[in-house]
Amino acid sequence: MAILIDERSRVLVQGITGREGAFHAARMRAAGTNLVAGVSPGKGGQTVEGTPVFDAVAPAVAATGADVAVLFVPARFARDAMIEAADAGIRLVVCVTEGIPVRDMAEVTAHLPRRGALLVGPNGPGLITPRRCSAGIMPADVFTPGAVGLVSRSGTLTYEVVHELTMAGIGQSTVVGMGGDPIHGVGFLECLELFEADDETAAIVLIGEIGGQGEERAAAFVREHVSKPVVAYIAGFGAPPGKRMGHAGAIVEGSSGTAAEKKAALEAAGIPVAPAPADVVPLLQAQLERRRSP
Amino acid sequence: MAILIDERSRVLVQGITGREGAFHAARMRAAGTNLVAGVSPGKGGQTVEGTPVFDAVAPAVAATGADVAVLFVPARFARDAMIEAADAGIRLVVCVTEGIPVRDMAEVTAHLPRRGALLVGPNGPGLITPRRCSAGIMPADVFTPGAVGLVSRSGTLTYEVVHELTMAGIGQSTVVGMGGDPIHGVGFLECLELFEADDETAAIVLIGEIGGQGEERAAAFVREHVSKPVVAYIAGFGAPPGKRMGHAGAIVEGSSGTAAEKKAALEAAGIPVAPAPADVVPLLQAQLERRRSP
Amino acid sequence: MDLLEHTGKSLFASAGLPVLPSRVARSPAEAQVAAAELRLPVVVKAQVKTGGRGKAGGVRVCATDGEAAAAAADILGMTIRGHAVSCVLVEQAVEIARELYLAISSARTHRVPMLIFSAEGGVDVEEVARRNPGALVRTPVDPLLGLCDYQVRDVVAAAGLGPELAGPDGTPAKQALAGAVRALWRLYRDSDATLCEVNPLVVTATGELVCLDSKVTIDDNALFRHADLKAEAHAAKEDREARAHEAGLSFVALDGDIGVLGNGAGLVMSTIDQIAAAGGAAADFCDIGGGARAEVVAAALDVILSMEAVSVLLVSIFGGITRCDEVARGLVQVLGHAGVDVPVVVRLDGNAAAEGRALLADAGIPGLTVAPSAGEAVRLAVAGAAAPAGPDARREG
Amino acid sequence: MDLLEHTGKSLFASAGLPVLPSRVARSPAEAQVAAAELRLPVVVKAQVKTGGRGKAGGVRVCATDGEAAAAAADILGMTIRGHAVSCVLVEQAVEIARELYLAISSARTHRVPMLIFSAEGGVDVEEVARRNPGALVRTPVDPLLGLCDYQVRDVVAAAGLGPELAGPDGTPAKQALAGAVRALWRLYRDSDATLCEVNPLVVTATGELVCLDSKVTIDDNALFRHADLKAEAHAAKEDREARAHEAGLSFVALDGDIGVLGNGAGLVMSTIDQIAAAGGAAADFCDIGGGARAEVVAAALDVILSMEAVSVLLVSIFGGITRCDEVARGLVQVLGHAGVDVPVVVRLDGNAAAEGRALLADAGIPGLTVAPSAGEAVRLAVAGAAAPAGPDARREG
Repeated sequence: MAILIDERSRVLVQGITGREGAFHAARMRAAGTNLVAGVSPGKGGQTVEGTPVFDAVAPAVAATGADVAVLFVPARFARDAMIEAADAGIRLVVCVTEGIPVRDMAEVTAHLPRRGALLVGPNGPGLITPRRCSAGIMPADVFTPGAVGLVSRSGTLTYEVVHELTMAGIGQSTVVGMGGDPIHGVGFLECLELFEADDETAAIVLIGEIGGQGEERAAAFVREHVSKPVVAYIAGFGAPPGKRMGHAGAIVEGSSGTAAEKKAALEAAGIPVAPAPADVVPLLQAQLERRRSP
Repeated sequence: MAILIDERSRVLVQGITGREGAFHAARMRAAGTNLVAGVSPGKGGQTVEGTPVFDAVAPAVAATGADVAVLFVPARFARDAMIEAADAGIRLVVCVTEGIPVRDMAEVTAHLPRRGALLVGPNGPGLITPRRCSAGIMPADVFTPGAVGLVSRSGTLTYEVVHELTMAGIGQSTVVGMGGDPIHGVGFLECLELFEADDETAAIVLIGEIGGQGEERAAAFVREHVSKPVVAYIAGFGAPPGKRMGHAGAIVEGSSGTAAEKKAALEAAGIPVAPAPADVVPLLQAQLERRRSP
Repeated sequence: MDLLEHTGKSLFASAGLPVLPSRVARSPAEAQVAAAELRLPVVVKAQVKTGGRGKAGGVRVCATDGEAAAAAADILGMTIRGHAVSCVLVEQAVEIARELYLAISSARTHRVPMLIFSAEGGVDVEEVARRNPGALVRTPVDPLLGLCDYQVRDVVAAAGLGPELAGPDGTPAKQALAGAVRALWRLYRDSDATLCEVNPLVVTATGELVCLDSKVTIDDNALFRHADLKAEAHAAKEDREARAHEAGLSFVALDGDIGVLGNGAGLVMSTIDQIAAAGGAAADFCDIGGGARAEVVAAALDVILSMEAVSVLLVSIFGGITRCDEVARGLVQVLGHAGVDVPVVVRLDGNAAAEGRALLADAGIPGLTVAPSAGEAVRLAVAGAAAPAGPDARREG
Repeated sequence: MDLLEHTGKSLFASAGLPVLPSRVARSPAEAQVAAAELRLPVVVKAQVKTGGRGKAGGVRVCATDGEAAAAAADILGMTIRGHAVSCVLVEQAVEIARELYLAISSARTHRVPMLIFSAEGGVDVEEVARRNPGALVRTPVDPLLGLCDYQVRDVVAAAGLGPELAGPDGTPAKQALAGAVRALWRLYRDSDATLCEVNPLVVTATGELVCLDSKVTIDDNALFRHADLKAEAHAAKEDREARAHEAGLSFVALDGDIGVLGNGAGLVMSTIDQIAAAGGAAADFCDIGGGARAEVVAAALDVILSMEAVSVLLVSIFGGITRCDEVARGLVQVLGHAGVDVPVVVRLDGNAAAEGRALLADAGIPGLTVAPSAGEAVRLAVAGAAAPAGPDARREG
């Protein structure tokens, strides 16, 4: 049944009357998403291409049963919008916004579990279960339904890898872009656990990059808890220490968080690491092959 | 196995070098409690009647495996002490302190669930599982082991009712004094649920008083979820509206929270309400009798 | 602790909430000076900690300073619902275009502060909830997060203030309302309030937002954080309650004639209930607390016996932490001396009850009876109150 | 954004943290005046956003104002680890009795700020953790609760300051330390810092607690809340980075000769890695972000081509949100004009890739090659960089 979202998800867009919000709401609907509501303070009562707009999240949830919220809200208002969604009973909050202050994200990630809400993002493309639901800004036409679960810290690298998978006839169950910020919601561990438990997922791809210890912890988790084949790709071998490489979280601090360390940790856990994005495909095929003929 | 505490509970006393703390630590130990540690900032390394004293809760938990903390800490320091206990991994925090500011309690009761900690109190006598563990200030010699679970908003009324039970040969599984403050930890509902699930508890006594809606909600809960016989006593029929009767939470606000309302709600749920504390015994005996001979 | 309107309003002003220029006056002359200093007309308002002052004639609009003096003369010295008026607030009057309601209150069932707003002020909030739910906002404020912007937006949306509505300085009324909600929350939190109510919060004919009244209750338990309000707290207590509080007692005066003293709020309430069930009436609620010493018992007796209505005293102790012998010592200390002419019924059970009973027997206090049980003690006390007070009656009791 | 020591210290002072009297000087003359105004001796310190200034000779103790001028003359104009020294801090000197370490830092793995204290200052915290764990406190600060008193007590206990230790004003050093920890937390939170470090925090010979150095990093994303720090943020950026930032680009200069431009941080990092794997070296990291318009592409080219080392340009786009035809338009806009003399390799895939490739083919830009895949693009760029730059090499590439 894929992970986190599927055709039963009832999606709400916060900031739907904005340029970005309206654009991506239309794209999500086109990608098969059950888009039930929009929220824009002061615009309640309007509709955007048939989707009813509400002044606030709580009345939108009450009226439409929305359980997933996708935010297209400027960075300085994102904290409030995420808290509003969680307080209104939204189960999964997806935030694509880049540049949210660290303090705001610390408060949000401390608060959301109190309401039982999960977060995907911020500073990422959201997530997609191909043809069934897209919650975010992933280009749906690159994706195709199938049995590979993918979780990634990078948007474009995800599209690139998925493009290769699709070209090779390998479809995806759910693809999660966890976002490039140091403080984020759902990460490698949560997705690995969900993919491992998901009947529709047969293999898993991790896309990592420099910074933090997420890949190392993912490697340890795979060793202990994951029976399905896992393949990885890591970016940032050439990144100089102390420089943020585009993503706020993509930084080698001191000698910690390097791509080489991550690669070593993954390989030590038996996870092959592709030298280039396109190499994920043969590695994955080899892994699946090996499983099929023991 | 009683509820919340038993002989396996490892109890720590915060404020053990104070007058109150030392006195009640000794009484708890005499009541069969496995008292493993004390905490008093600046007094680490001392012992109080053989109990090791630590500067802070975290090292005490690390060294002794304490899982229950009983606080003897002045009201203005109670917020910090409860948070410290929960942050250190204490499972059950018992606070007898009276007069803690409402804002502090709002913060504490919002925070403790984030650490998975339960609170008993404040402004109450704590709880006791007779002969096995006493976490608080209940006079242990009034209690005797048995099969009646009791939860109460009043300390002395509890002793009075338990005294009658004990005199009548009816022992207690666990007795919980939830405290007289409007914002408190474990209440009627939590105890009812635990008593219902507890093999050692055969019947339940509720002792309520004016103020709030706890008794009304307890009545509704009993109707839905409790199969064991329940008997109640309510104090405060003669309390004038708008006056706090000793406990911060014991106040009839407008026409809400009266004893008459609570009695009606309990009786409507099939729970007999005793006219005086001593009458709890015959009511309980009648209930148990009826169950025995259907 | 409830604050008077003018104290609440000075807190409002410090917190950035819009209030009108005003002066406190304790005499007609002061009221006249105040009115002359303000822009006329003014409103003269009784400062009492109770509602209903308008109906009682405690609020008057005055067109001249002379009228203000006359109004103050009338109002000062009034007693409204039992509260003597010792000062008035002289406040500049405004023309009201709309009345709103705004409050933050500690909500017991939610364990958190509740923000309440109604686009219809001056009426019952429950009624608005029924009749026009869109005009009402009731939203809990998370104690760890504080007030969130989305909650402020909910209030502003419910208010339905048009974008054209703006004060003389050009501040849109919507924005002023958002600011007021935030300011009220800060005040509530920073002053450890359990209630901050603005009723009515008005939009004036010129588009300004103004707090016309203030009702603020401060958490007594938090006064250690508010040295500035502590003095007021002390002044606010009535004399007998202040004495009781000083001695560490919980004390509430009631209407009957049986003085009641016990340990534990529940036990004392229960005793009062049993007195009523037996046909009597308690004169007070007095809880000496857990582990009280002889001096506290003596202080409690002192307070109770100072009430003229008391015709019999019932002492009911169940010793848990409290030692019954300590209580007995306190009883002997006060009752052993002259001047106590009411019969006393004592019930001692629990911790050191035997020792306590022995002490009382040894003291041989005339008019003091030791009852064998709580129920019997109540019966004796009610009988004693009903009987004419006299040496014989006492001994029989 | 890292702050210079003196800016951090003025924040410290406003937050109530103890700092020594000091003056900023931008010339030897200013340093002399500053030293004369302060109590001698003074310390003259290079103001640079890097460590190791002591070893580099950037810190000097001066007994007279003349010495201070001479020290400033030496230090101003130094370059320490690539950072030019444009000002010095002249600060009153103190006699140090003990050195401590205190910091609050955003701890990624905990998603919350981490309070770090070591009773041994000036040394590596990890080493203290191994050698003397009792001297080290590392405790996460809950973002919703804030710093708790028990955490402050942990720090004070670890410091092991005797009760006899007190400053000239009688403030016990323990109490001063507790105050400093609370003040540092308030500063961290209120200024949206991601790092507030005091190393060393010293106890002076007279028992006073003083912050001898300051290291403060402010969250760039939160600068909208800190108008006062915004100007500094702007001044702090190097010229090229500032231009890139202004245009909405993420840009980092690297050591190689292959200019890289792509959409998405991961994709660009991946491209750089693949260049290295193929034996080349990237000259930069440049991410035009998602959905970039032609103008942004043009601005990015502008920045990259201004770097002298660039001998070939590799553009790698995978169009998700980004439209490849928009990127192609930007390329044509800049490269279609004169003055660009490096070969360019372009890879376009995904959203509107065919349209983009067609646009490039139509433009017929000399020296521009469209590669059929990402891997091939990297191969071509590395080959192009290795080959001598010339018209023939370009056409072959």
